[in-house]
Amino acid sequence: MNGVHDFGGMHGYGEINPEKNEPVFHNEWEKRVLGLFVPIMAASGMCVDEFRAQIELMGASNYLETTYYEHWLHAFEKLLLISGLVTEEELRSGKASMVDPAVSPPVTVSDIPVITATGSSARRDATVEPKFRKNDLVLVRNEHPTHHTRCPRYVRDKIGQIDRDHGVFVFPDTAAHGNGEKPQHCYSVKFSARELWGDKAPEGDSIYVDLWDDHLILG
Amino acid sequence: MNGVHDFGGMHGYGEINPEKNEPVFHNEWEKRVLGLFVPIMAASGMCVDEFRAQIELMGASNYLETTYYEHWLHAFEKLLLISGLVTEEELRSGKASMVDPAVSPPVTVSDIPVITATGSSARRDATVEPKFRKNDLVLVRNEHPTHHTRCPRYVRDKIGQIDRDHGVFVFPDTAAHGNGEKPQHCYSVKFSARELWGDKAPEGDSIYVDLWDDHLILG
Amino acid sequence: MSDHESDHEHHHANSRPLSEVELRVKALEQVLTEKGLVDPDAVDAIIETYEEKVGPRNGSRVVARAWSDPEYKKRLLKDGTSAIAELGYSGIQGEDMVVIENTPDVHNLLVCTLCSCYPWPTLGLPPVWYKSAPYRSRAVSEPRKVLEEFGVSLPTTTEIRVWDSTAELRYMVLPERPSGTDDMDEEALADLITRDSMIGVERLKPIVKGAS
Amino acid sequence: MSDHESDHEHHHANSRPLSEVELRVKALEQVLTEKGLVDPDAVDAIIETYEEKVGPRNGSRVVARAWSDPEYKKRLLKDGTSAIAELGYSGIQGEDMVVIENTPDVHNLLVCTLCSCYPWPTLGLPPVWYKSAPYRSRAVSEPRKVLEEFGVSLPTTTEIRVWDSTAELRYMVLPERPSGTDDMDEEALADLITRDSMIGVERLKPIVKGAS
Repeated sequence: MNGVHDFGGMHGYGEINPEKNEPVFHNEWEKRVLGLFVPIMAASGMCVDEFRAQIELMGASNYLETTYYEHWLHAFEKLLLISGLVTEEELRSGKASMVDPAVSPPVTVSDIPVITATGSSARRDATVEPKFRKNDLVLVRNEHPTHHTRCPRYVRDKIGQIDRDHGVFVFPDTAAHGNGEKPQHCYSVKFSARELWGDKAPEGDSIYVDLWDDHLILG
Repeated sequence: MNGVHDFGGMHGYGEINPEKNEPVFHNEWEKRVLGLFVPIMAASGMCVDEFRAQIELMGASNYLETTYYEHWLHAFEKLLLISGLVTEEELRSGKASMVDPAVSPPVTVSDIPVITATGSSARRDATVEPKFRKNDLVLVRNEHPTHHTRCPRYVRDKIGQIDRDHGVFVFPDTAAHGNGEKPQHCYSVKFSARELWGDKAPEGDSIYVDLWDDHLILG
Repeated sequence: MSDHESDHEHHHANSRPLSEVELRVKALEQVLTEKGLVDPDAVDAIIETYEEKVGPRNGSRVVARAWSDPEYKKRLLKDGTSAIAELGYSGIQGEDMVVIENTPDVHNLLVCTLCSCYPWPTLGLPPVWYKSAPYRSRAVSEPRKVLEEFGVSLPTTTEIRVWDSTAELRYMVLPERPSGTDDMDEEALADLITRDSMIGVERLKPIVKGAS
Repeated sequence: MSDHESDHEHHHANSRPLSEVELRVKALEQVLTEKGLVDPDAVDAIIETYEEKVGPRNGSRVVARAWSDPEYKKRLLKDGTSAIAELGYSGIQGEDMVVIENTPDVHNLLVCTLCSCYPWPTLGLPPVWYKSAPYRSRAVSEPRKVLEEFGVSLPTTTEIRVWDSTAELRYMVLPERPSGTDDMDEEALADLITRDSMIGVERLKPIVKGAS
C-alpha cells in the first residue's frame, strides 16, 4: 500500500538528532513489548509480514505520532484479535475471560537461547528458477497495490540493475495476507541516484533495494 | 516538497463519507477564518503560493490531524509573523503591543463586492513563447524539490500529452518563495491511467494535471 | 456540541480541543483589528457573501443556460471565464474557469490532490469530503471506486477523465442534460442541477413523466 | 520522568500520555499469561538477551577479525551469515546477513525506509534515530546531507551506496581499517569500532601515535 510508512524520499520530517549515549530502552514498557514479540508470534502463528502489514494499517497520523514499540504493541493486539486468542474486552480489562484448553505450551526460558540464536529465516529451499541474472537491467513494475508490499514507491517504474541474487525467499506481498509464501528469487537491485531522484543527484551515487521476481520485468 | 499533503494515489485514508445536508460552516470560528483571508492577504502582501507553502510546512501529523480552516489559520499566523506585522506574543495574548503607523488602510465593507467578484488572477499578459503545442508528448521532469511545487509526485517521470495551453501564468514553484513570478505557459497535460497506475488501471481512463513549462520536457 | 460537529473533518478522535482554535482565531482577529489591519465589518461582509450569496445555485444557472442556449454552451466550453461572467459570476477562486462537458461516452470528475482548489463563484465553498484525505488521495488513482461510493456505477466503455486542479484554473463539469426535460425552462432545469453533478460525483437521473 | 524521556521518539508534543500505553502493555501481558500463552520469565529472558548480551560489540568483533584475518574477510564478504556465525552471532533479525565493504572510493550506508530492519545479532537493537522518519525518509534521497549531519563530509569522488533493507537480508558495513592501527590486536581493534561505523554514518578516524 502507498502509505505514510513508505518514507523513502519524503520531505518535511526535519533533522535526525541522534541521542548521545542512548540507552537500549527508554522505558520499562518498551522492554516488555520487545520481550513479547517471540512468545506472541509463536502463540499466534503469525509471520513477520502479517505483523508489518498491521503496522501499516494503523492510520497515517496514528503511525506518525507513535513510537516504534507502540507500533509493535498495536500489531500484537491486532494479530491476537484476528487469531481469536484474545477479545477486545480482555485487552481492555487485562483479565482473561476464558482459558482455551487447546493452546500449545508457551515459549519458556529454556527455549530463549535457541530461539534468539536461530530466528526464523525467510529463505526457502524450494528450487525456483531465477528470472534474472547479475547485471541484467530490470524495470520495477508500476504497481500500486492496496495490500502490503515490500516494493517501496520510490523505485516503481524505475530501471535498475541486478547486483546480486540472494536466493529464494518468501514473498511478503502474498505471505502478509495469508496468500501463500510464493517462494521466489530476491535480488539486490542497484539504482543510480539520478534514475530515482533526477539530474541534481550526484552522478556516481546509487541506492540498492531488495526486490523479488514478481516486482520486476526485464528492462 | 514531497510532503503528506501530496495525497494523489495514497492509500489508507479510508472511505469518503459525504455529510448529508452539510452546512457551509460547522463553527463560528470557521467563518471568521474564511472572512480573514482577503484582509490578511491584502495586509501582508503575500500571495496564495506563499500561503500554500506555509500549509505544507505544518508538519505531517499536524497537517493530517487538523481541518482545512485550521490549515488556513496556521498559514495566516506564519505569514503575519514572517511579514513582521504581528509577534508571537501578540498572537498569544490577543493584544497589540504596538500599532505600526505606516500600514495601509484595511479592506473595508465597501471593497468586498469588488474584491470577491474580481479576485486576483494568476494569468499574466507577458509575451512568453510556449515550449509545447497541443498533442505534444511531454515527460514530466523527475524533480524532487524541497520547496513548494505544484507538480504532484504521482506524475513525475511520467509521459503525458498536452491537451490544451491555458496561456501564461505565474509559476508557483518560484513565487511561493519570493523568487519571482517567472510567468510561463501552463498546460493541461493528459496522462493515461495506465501510465500513472500500471496495467491494472482501466484502459481508456485518464487524468488531466495542470503543469508549467518548467515541469516538462519533450517526451 | 459544535465541537462534536467539527469532527467531520477529523480523521482521529484525539484531535485538539476546538476551544484552543477558537482562542487563536479570536486573538488573531483582535490583534489585527487593533492594529488597523483588519476591519471586522469587512470580515462579516465576506462571510455573508459566501454563506448566503455565492453557492452551487450559480453553477446550476450556468448549466441550465448552456442546456437551453447552444450558442451560450459553445462560448462556455471555449472560454468558461467570460461565459460565466455573462451571468454575473466571477472572482475569487474562479478567476480563470474551464468548463468540461460530460457526454454519453465521457464522464469528468474534479479533484485537487495538493490542497482543495474549487470553483467558488459557481459552486460556493467546497464541502468537507472534497477537502478530505480520502477523496483527494483516491480520486486520481481509483475514480471508479470513488464514484461507486457516491452511487455512480459507470460501464468500462465510459471514459473517465479526472481533472486535478494543480494550477489556478478552476474546473466545472457541465453535466449531461437528462432525458425527459425537453419542455423545461431554465429555472426548472436549474432546480434539477446539483452541486455534486458539477463536481462529477453524480449523474443526473432522467425525468420520468408522471413520477412524483 | 520516564514519560519525558520517551519523547525522543515523538515528533510532536501532543502525543498520548504514556500511562495509557503502559496500561495496554500490562493488560496484554497479563491476559496472555493467564491464558498460558506467555511465560513472563521467558519475556524477561529475551529482554536480558537484548539489553545485556547482544549489542554492537558483536559486530565490532566481526570487523576486527576481518581486519586481522584476510581469509576470514573473504568468507565474510562472500557469505556473511556463516562467517558471522563462526564467531557465535546468529539468529533473530540476522538470519541472512550481507556484509558490504567500505573502501577509499566507496562508502556504504544502511537504512530501512519501510520499517526499521536492522542486524540485531551483530549491532543489537536499533537506536531511535535509525527508526525515525527523518532518517528513513532522507537516507535514500539525500545521503550526503544525512552524512553531514553526522559529521561525515565525503568528496564527490567517493561513491555512496545506500542499502535499503526491504527484504529479510540484514546488512552490515565493514568499515575501512584506519591508518595507525597496524600493530593492534583484535581486541584493541574491536575497541575502535563503533556501531555508527557499521551502519555507515561514521568514518573511523586514523590513529595518531602519541595522541592521548
